[in-house]
Amino acid sequence: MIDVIISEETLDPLKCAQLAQHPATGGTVQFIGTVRNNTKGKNVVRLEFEAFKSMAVSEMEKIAQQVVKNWGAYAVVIHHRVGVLAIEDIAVIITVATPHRKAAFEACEYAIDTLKQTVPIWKKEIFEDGEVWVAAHP
Amino acid sequence: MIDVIISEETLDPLKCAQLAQHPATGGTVQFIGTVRNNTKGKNVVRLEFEAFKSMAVSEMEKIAQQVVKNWGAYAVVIHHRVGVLAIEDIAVIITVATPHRKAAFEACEYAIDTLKQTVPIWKKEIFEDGEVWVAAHP
Amino acid sequence: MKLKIVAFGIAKEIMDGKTHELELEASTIGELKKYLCEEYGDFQKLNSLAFAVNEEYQDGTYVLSENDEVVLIPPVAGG
Amino acid sequence: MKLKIVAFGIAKEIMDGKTHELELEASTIGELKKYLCEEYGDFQKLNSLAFAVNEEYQDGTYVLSENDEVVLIPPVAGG
Repeated sequence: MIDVIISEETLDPLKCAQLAQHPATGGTVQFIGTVRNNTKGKNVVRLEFEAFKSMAVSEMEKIAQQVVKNWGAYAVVIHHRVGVLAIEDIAVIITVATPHRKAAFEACEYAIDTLKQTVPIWKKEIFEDGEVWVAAHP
Repeated sequence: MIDVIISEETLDPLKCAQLAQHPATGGTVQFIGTVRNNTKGKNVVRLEFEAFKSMAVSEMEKIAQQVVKNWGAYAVVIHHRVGVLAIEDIAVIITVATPHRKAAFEACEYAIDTLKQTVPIWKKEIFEDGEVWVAAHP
Repeated sequence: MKLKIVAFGIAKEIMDGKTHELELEASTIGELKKYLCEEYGDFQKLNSLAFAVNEEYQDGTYVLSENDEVVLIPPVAGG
Repeated sequence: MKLKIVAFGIAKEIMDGKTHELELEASTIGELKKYLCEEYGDFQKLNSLAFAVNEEYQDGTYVLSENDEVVLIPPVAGG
């Protein structure tokens, strides 16, 4: 089961866990990415996420398919939020359910690492005295 | 922040994630252990969990303290259920929030691996034609 | 020496009850374990049998005191 | 050749707008990239600049067609 969405609404870890539920699962691992209050010691006021939505969904689906293929996952749920987020808001939830737990840890970490490299989503950090597109510059 | 409980009530991933919330967290990893419908191909009807409660809480607190010490976790939340559980019910949720996500994956996996080795909780699998104390015999 | 034994999981079934009072010569947990394995042969079939006193694991060298409460911990299986 | 350019993130700011129509001699993405980096010097300061056509990443050898919609993908930062 693969469930991938980009949403402007609050993300819900319980809902993701329920979507990933499978009767033969021995371990479900969930990564929850939240907005940090600082970057290199500088206070963050809020974040703005922007996505190239159709391609982002397609790239997230590729990741989910790799996880199913390489780790035998029963379920991969990737929910990413866009829009304006406050400190502590959830930006992404990745939930992976596998027959045994070791695979779920590996696969979930692979999924978030890959998402950060390939999925066309951009993040602007707004500080008290300016703003920065994350990762844009060396 | 350390929050460790043994409960006879349904466990809630959202509640655990909220308890583990910290404004400086860059990554939260949650392990959700559910009841599998089979063991080595044999249908499981239900599970019964029993704990030596006071010592189990104390051993879970030791694990949480190690995670704080070794991975710099902001929050470690370990909720374990006891009593009679049906297939797909959640038996345990371990939630770890760290400054960076790699540590959260490592620490959460360490916590569930160690919990399964040291915490005095026992599990009886009830099949259609009998029952077995898990891991008791070679 | 008088000891209180508390048995969980399969140990409870092997001893046919959760709590027991024992009067025996054992002075260490190692000796207590030897006694229990002789008295209840099914303990020898387990993967392991650990002991706790005051909610801490204790090994075979632990010296018992009169009226200690000793908890029998067969192989754990949480999670 | 007529191309439609769609710019996201910092690329949108560098080009001062999300969508642009270009009329240029470029026949590959490599040539388009060269043109954009000359026209908008700030692209050269980025960690990377990738391109997508039909929602797939395409490298510099990709041959453009009349009226292609090319999406500019500056360094991504999801999660």
